[in-house]
Amino acid sequence: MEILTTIGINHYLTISAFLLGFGLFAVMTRKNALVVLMGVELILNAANINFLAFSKFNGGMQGVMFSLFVIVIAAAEAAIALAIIINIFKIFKSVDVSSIDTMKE
Amino acid sequence: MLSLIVFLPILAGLVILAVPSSQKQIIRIVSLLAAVLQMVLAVMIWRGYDPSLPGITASAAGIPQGSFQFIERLPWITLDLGGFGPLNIEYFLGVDGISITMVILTALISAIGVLSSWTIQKQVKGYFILYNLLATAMMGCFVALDFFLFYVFWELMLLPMYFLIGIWGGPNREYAAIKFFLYTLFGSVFMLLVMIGLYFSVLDPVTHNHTFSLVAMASQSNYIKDAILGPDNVMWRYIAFIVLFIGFAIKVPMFPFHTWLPDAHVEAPTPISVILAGVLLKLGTYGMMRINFPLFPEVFQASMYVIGVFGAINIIYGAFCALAQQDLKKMVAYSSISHMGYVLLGLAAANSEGMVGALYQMFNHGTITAMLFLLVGVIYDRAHTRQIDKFGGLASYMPVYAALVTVAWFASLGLPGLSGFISEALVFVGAFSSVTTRPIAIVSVLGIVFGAAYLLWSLQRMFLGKRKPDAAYDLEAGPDGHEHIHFHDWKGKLDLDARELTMLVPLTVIIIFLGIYPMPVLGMLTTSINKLVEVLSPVVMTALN
Amino acid sequence: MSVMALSQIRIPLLMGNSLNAWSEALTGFSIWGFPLGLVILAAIPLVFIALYALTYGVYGERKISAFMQDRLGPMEVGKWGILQTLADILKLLQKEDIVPAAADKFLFVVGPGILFVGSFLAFAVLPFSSAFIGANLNVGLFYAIGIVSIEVVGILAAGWGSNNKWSLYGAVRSVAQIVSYEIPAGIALLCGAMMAGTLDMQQITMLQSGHLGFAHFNLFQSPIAWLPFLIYFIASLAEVNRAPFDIPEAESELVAGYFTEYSGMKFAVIFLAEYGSMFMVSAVLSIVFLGGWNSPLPDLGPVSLNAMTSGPVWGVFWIISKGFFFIFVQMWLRWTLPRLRVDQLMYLCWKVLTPFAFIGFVLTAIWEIYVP
Amino acid sequence: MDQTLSSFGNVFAFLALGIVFVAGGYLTARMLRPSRPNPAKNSTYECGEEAVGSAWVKFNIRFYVVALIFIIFDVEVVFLYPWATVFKSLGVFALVEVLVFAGILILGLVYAWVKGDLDWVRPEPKVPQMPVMPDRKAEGGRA
Amino acid sequence: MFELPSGAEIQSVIAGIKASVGYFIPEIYLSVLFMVLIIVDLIVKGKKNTLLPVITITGLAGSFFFIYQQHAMTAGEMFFGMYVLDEFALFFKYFFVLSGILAALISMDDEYLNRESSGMGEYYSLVVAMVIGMIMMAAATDLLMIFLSMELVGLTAYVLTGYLKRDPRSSEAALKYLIYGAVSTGLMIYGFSLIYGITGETNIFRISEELRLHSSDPLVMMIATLFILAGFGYKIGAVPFHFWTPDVYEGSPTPITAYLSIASKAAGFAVLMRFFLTALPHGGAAYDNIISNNWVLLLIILSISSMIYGNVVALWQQNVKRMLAYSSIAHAGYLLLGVIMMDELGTQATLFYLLSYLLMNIGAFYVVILISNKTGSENLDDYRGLGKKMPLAGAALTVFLISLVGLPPTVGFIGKLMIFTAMLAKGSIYIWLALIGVLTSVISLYYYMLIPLNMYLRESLEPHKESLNVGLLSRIIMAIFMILTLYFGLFFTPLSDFAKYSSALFGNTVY
Repeated sequence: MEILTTIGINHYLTISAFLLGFGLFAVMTRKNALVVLMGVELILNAANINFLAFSKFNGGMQGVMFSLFVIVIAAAEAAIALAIIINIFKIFKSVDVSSIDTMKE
Repeated sequence: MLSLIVFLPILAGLVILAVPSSQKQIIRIVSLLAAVLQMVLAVMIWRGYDPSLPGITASAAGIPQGSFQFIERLPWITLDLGGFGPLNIEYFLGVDGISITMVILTALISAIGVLSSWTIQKQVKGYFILYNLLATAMMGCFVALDFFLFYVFWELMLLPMYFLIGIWGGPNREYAAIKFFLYTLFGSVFMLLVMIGLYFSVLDPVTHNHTFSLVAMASQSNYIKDAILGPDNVMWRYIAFIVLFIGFAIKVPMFPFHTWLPDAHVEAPTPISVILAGVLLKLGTYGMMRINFPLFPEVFQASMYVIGVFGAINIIYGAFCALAQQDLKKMVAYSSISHMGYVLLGLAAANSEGMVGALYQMFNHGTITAMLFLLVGVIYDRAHTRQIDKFGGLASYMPVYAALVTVAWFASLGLPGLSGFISEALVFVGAFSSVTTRPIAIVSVLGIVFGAAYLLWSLQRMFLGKRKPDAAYDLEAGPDGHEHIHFHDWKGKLDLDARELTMLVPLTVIIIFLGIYPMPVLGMLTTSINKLVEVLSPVVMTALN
Repeated sequence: MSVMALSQIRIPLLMGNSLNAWSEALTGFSIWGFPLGLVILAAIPLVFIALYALTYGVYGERKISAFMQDRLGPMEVGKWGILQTLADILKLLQKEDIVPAAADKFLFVVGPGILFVGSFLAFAVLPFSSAFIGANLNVGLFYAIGIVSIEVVGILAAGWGSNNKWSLYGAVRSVAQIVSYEIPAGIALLCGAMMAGTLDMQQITMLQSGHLGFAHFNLFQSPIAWLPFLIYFIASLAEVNRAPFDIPEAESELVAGYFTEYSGMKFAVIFLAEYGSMFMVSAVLSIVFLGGWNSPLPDLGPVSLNAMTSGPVWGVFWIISKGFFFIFVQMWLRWTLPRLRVDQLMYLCWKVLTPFAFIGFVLTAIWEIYVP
Repeated sequence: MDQTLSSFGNVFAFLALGIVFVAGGYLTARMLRPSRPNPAKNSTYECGEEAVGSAWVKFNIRFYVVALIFIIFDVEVVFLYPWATVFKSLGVFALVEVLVFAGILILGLVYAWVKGDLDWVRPEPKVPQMPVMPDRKAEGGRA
Repeated sequence: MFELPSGAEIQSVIAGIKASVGYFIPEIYLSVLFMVLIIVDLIVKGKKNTLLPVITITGLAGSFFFIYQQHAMTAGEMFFGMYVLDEFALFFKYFFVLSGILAALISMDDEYLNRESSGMGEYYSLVVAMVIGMIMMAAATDLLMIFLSMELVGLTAYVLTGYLKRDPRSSEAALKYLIYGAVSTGLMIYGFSLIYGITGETNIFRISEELRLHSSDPLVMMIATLFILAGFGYKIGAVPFHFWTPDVYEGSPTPITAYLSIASKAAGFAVLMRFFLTALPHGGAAYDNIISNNWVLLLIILSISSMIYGNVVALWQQNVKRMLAYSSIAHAGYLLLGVIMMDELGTQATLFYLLSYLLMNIGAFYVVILISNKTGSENLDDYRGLGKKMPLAGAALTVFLISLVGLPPTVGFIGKLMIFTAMLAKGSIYIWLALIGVLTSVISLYYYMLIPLNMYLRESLEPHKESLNVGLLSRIIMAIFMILTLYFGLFFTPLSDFAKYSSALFGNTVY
């Protein structure tokens, strides 16, 4: 159990940076709209980890509050995203972002 | 008075707006009335003008509006800019010798333009509204003494011009219109920056606020030393001068920026060509004389030679191009470029003779070129072509027309006894007497030769000799046994009709009269020009510094 | 050191009366750096689930069902069929584990695991006694509500992974049902939390102890508490897919729903998870509204029944009894009420339970403010 | 040791043990059980019929709608939990605030209700009808 | 760690909240309006195509009363530094309510929108919700509040964008808007978390204090600023965060396009200005050290690339809405110029520009709506000959476009003038930036003039069509927009004074 207590802020930040990287990777390379949204969730969670870690190490509750709200907003965003994607699927029969491109560049 | 003369056309435009578009004749008459009234006002201003007052800058006594006349000065917009004090934009009108010449020219050409517009059949209402807007903007530019106001009028010209070319123009009108618009806007946006820069550099001598007043700006003593365009900031003053000059040069148009002009002229309907050549081009040189040079005299001193060279290039290049044209209107357009070169050359001379010549050339070029374009329009109306080689032997069938063409052509090439001669002569006198421009002047004389060449050649090809086999008209025997020419779609009078004569004869008279007795115009402007020369001279500048 | 630790642990196990004495002793106990105490701590609920599911769950349910339907139930294996569960275990262990060719292997295998772990994790915050709780979280109730939702993932994984139409229908129905009923359930539990003013499970329980026994229970503290109590009970039935809300696994329609394709050990795991959940929701209901490990018996004058039936060991008894009681009710309902149709199910959730839960919430809030 | 962390450490122990238990169960079963797969056995179960196509098909959109509504409500309910622990000490002010909050939430429910997003498709009861067979004779004659 | 505050503390907190509520009345009023709209939509059956917008417009107009009353209140923090009431916020309150009214007004005239079968109840309530969100964006002084209000705006905007559910373009626009929005907001939150880590605060005043008192790792600050800029830049539609703009603007219902291009952008600017001018201290000239907390340099890069990219790419657009989308990118660049100045004058210029942009862009989109109602197309080629068929619309659109170019005597010119005045007031250091500004506006002339070019200079492809008349009300609205655009181009003192008054930013550290 000792290792749990010796974890410093850098551990958290590293994980959050990795999450951010994975999220960005998913956002940039994936074509499925749902996967892209999952990538966004990863980014948000990266930020959440940051907030909680900083809150723990800096003291103060703002970070905790912030991450709570981020979670909530992420849920709301996911709800709207799902609604839009369902609608997209009804129209285009696909959730592939790259194939949904009726408007010319 | 000046407000009236400026806003009279736009009032007419508002009246037209209320007239139903089917009443074409009423619309035309309203416009004509406005134009005639404007001319009357111009004459009244001319009569009331005191030629002994110089204008140009504030007088030594520190009167903020200097010796300008017919002053109208009202606070227009006051903005609080925090640490920079209030931004005062004034409604500031006034005339001096330079502007009054142009005011008269503008009134004259506007009126003739209305007459010439009688043949416009398409969307008459819209046409005259735009035309009147244009007339207001032009007049406003010449009398505005607040830079901001000047800029507003300056930009206001673009849009009506764009539509007038674009809607009522020839087959390639879209291209010409947008080209005109882009070129002139390109020039004027820099003016905007310079204007703001000047605003921050100049203090009104009376109120000690920043000001847009051109009169205050013309006195170097009003500049803040270390401001962005203050005397200490030499680099930016040079840059400002150059970009301003480019802005005006595009309008002139000066050599590398001239390419919009032939396109615009060729595509524009006749009255618009008349306005364009008669007034709009003058705005470029007027801007130089009013703003560019007096505000940056030391830069002007340094760049006189360059300006002169560009003037010479304009003269020779324009003449060369004119020589190569098959299209009569294009030839006239290039001749405009050539003639505006004389103005530049005169300005570059920076002495009284040169400057007076330049301003007088502006006036004369206005009348002469207007006449040229009108004459081109006359033949185009009849033949629907302007190709020089589609004509031949016109003189014997249209004698009056041929006579007027001859007068105009000769005035254009500067035949003594016609007004063009005097201004060109003055320009050359000035250019020769200035050390800087003497070599340029020598080269420029070539331009006269080329000018004579293209004008005489076209005269000979169109009016002398016999009908060419592929001409734009047929010969047919008239009832009196004489041969007549017959234009294919032309139902009107073969030679000039009354309306055309009403336009052309006054111009002819003016050209001849001013060729013989130029004093009515010269007398009006010499005092101001002398003052301008004084402002621009290095002696005064060193004294100030 | 290890010997010392062992000796230390013995005393509180028998004697300790202070809060969480047992579990804290276990937490601190480790051998050569390995937190054996923690493992034991976690193993106790695990063993409990296994034992209860096999005895009361399998055997008991069959027998209860049989009694209700006036039949005998298992009778073959041993006296009164008492060894039936053993036979079942042996059968499940050695039965061939079929993975359908069309299935998504990974999800198919992982699904039951998630299901079970989700259910089991909730046991971490159930206070089995004043002296024993797996993890004394200050957000225990919240945690319990949250962690159960992981089961949804397991169900979906199992249903989707099977690539069987029945399974998928069952899984999707089940998920829709579980998530829908989580709203009224959550709000109903919220009412309990409001009455207690804390989310700590031990605290909630302790606040309901007193000499008057059941009278201190939240359910009897305010007349309004009955509303959330009933709502949570109904919703909890739906959350664990018990009748009358068992359409996800309706045998006659969907052939066991999301676990149609499962057999052998994987089936056993699902089965354990289901029974674990059943106990879990019953325990939560007991803790929030019925005093958890508190004795319901009141002190009757000089006869201090309450004091006599209180204590860590009694606590274990009480909470398990209460849990089992509700499981019994669940079994009872199974044979009493017909299965609801999907539209009725949703109607009940969204248009009856949720509005009433909100009403209960508002009334509770007002009650708690104005009636101290 | 940090109190909070240690509590969650216990949870972690539960998690670990749960996984070990499941994995161990699988392993034990694998050692004990027979493994004799054949294609018929491994086919998808569809009550004895041949399975047609994959089960991974599109689903009734209502399930998604339920999910959407759930997300919103569940998340909002989350906000009420911290409030529930302290509202007694905050008094009437907190009550008013939460009533506003709940009011908006209830408005959302009403909205979904009125817009029909809470309605599930009711199965139309199929009333058995007596088949009218005027051509019975003709059929019979053909048969 | 998680200790409850004592009773006295709680009482003081409650007292603070109660005191703050008094300064929060317009927002509360609008929230009530939002709910009223939903309830009306739920209760009233049948045709609601006029009732709802009328309620929306009158309701929004009613909020002016409450906003006006706030002038008498002193500037200060509310809700423990979450929120602030200052002249800057007041400006945007007026701005957003006005833009909401205009959006509702022009929505009434959009036939596509009114054909939407699912009704317009949500539509107008979402417009109101967006107004609330944007108002809060402009007044938020805490990272949390900024985030929440931005999300409120974003989420409603996604729905509004995809409001035409059967139109593939609308849905596609919504999806793209959503994805880009979610990603950039995610990045912004990450940036916020870094700022929070550096300073331990989420209140922008205290962040600024912390940053001034303690040195911070410049690299981390730079990364944080970049991430945050991603979120703000997305809202204002500046390059390189602009990718959503063309598709979203083209696909959305046109009133929403107008609304997004103006109000959402303005809200982005409000929050961007408040954040950068208040929270981040700025040291010295723009060129010091690239890896330092040099957000001005970042903004300069954003501004230049927006001006150039937006104007250049707009050149070859065939769809008018798409063209206006690219032009709005360019306008974001011009607006950023004012922010870069970091002084009162720059702020004033930006605010003025926003006002002028509101007027001319709403006007332009309104005419586009009217035209597409009649012709069913937003294609440039279908604008041919419209000048004759719809004379007033043609004239009005021309005026708006001229204003968008920035030519006198229109309000757009004054906007540009103010921006450039602010730049040159700084002396010569920003002249090159101003040069890029004016040169790109010359480019913009070309594509803007393509529309009048098609309307007037080209003959219609179907010459036989009769003149297309729009309703009297539409014509009046159009004429009012046009006249205002011209009027404020000549007499702009009131607008400019208002902008000046509003440039007072509570607790800003930059000027």
